[in-house]
Amino acid sequence: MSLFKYSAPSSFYPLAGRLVPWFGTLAFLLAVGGLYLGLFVAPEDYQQGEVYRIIFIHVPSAWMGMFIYLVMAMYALLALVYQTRLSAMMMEALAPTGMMFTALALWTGALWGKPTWGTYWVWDARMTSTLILLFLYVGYMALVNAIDDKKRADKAGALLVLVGSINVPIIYFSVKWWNTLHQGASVSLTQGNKMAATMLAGMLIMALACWMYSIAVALCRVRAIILERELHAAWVKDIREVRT
Amino acid sequence: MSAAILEGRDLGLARGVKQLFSGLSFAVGSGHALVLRGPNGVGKTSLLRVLAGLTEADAGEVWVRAKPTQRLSAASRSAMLYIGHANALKDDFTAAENLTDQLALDANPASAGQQLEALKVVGLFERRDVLTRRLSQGQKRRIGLARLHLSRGAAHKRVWLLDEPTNALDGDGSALFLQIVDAHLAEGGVAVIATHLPMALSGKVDEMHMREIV
Amino acid sequence: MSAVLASEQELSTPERGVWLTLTRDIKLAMRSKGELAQALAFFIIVVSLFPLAIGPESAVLKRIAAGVVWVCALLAVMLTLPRLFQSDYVDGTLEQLALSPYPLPLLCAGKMLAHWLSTGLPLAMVAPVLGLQFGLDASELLVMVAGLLIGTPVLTMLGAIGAALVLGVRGGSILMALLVLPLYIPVLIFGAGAVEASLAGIDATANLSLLAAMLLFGLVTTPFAAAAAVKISLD
Amino acid sequence: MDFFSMDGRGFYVWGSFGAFLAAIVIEIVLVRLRIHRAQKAVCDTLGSADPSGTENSDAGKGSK
Repeated sequence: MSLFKYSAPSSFYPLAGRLVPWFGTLAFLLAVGGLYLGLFVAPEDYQQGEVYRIIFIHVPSAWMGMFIYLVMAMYALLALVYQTRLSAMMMEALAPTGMMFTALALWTGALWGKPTWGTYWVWDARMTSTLILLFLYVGYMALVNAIDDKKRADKAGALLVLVGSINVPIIYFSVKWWNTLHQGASVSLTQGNKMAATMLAGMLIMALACWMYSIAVALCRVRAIILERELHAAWVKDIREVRT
Repeated sequence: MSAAILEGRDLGLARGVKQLFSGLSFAVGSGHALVLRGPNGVGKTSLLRVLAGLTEADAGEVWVRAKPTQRLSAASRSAMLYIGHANALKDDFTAAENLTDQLALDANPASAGQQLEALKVVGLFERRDVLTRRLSQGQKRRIGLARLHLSRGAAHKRVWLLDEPTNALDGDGSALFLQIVDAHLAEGGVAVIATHLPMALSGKVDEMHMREIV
Repeated sequence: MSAVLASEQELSTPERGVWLTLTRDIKLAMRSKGELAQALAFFIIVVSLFPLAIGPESAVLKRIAAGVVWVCALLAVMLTLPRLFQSDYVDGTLEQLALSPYPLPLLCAGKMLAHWLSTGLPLAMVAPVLGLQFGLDASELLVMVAGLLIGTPVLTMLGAIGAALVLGVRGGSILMALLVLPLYIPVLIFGAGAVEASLAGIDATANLSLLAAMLLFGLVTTPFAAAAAVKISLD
Repeated sequence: MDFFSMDGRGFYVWGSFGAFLAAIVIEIVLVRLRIHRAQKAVCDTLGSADPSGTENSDAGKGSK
């Protein structure tokens, strides 16, 4: 039962406050290390030249965009089955970060595509699915923002993300199917040429940095959400008294 | 009260930052009516919706026949008959069609003959084939009365949850309403009625005054 | 006592709930035929705009026919989605549906079926005429109609979830489009893909069976999701 | 200088890295603003007797 102790916003608020600096620092250190590896240590790619270095932020962004939606789907399940308020708040806290990473994946992908394949946008399966993922984030945030009653917004958002997450594999599959049918530009970003070990290491470290950053920023945002919602709860006053 | 049909146990509900009620407990036994009173915005409608299972309470439980019931569970749905501010009528249907549909949804087995009889009782027999859009507010309310008339007693939908049921009804209509509820109670039914008007029921009536929580 | 037995008997057949809402919504739709015609007219007019915008070259038209018809069918279905729950929500019927002894998922299934019969089915019926305008021949038209017949119910079912979620919310219809359209993409891909496959002389059954798989999966799951969404919106 | 030109494709590389950095900086600023505002709202509801500046004590630790 001790695990459940922290599912109450009142006890999660201080816990999150203690965790944020740790994850934040970790993210910063990993990012410095990853960028150093990626920009200075990793050798030039013999096919693409220097421009391939976008990979060190493009791939982690794309991963985080997908991964955060998955995490949100898990919280959605918790929110609907166990009716924990905190899960819904975590969803709300994660969504903007997930959306940001998805948008960054598209942006960096476009900037990579232009010098490499001569066009900013290709309707390749991965880019297209990422675009649809962005739409799913937009839908969730629009729905949650449009509903005034927080209790209802929580549940409606959770249901939408759950339905969306069941659809994500179908969407990916259909887009892939569509792509092969049209024999369109099939863009292979990482395959084909063997990656140098330092490249892979840099990319993984950057992914880890993004992960830690997402945790830190989501925890920070969930604290704000907890305070906004529990403005009049008794425990909030206690916390302020302790601090003053 | 040993034979409590409907109980509220420690119910609490907040809307936004406003706490409507908390720690609210009561029990209504067979043949009893509970009349909810209190100023506007005090949470009478919300309480009825919580009892019906439409709104989820923040705290507490609703018990039916001495058993806790989940929100909108089968046990709850087969017990609760809720009539809110909205009449749940389709403008494009006639009065008779609307009544038939409502009873069908309630799984109420009243026959066509019984339905015509009920329309006669509530004074809509002559207007039964008129589209509902052409009926007055009071007449629309009377379709609900016909539904109640056919749902009396303990057989089905035993617990009536009625929100300002006499709104828009004239004197005759209100008297008719009281008759129907009295018959329901006499046959072992239960009613919770939110109203700001006097409710001259002849059966066993409890009143609950709801107050603003500061 | 006999009344008790009767009501229990009736509930021993909960699937009657499907029939109840199905007949009721169909009857309602028949009372306002104008609304039915509107969606159909929208579909026909928007499809007819494309040749005007793109030009009358038959090769190009044939090439885009499937996509145009499918996108327009998607939009037409989406425009009619508010009909599913909106008026029931406003006049209080939705509360009564939720409180009915019949299981809400079954009642929702009946509503979805009625919605498809009054929108998806007519769209699929007019589609061949529009396909002719784009120069499709008989076998391609057949695939298109088959695809629409299998695919539009999926549009209705997914749309029902979105329509229920936005009940009573500001900016409801645009918001609903945001929620629903991304979910429609697989249907669009497989539906239009079927016609394109037959245009290219490939067997279209793969596409159609994928659509059918989605239909089956949707039949089993979406009534529950829509019922959950209705409950959330009533809270 | 070579490093910044990236084979003459500096625009693409630094456009990517720049957008990435900008997005993260903006997000951090927005989140910190949000929690500051939330904490200020709490102070306001507790009455005006609250000494200002206390809310920075923990928000300052926010995601770095």
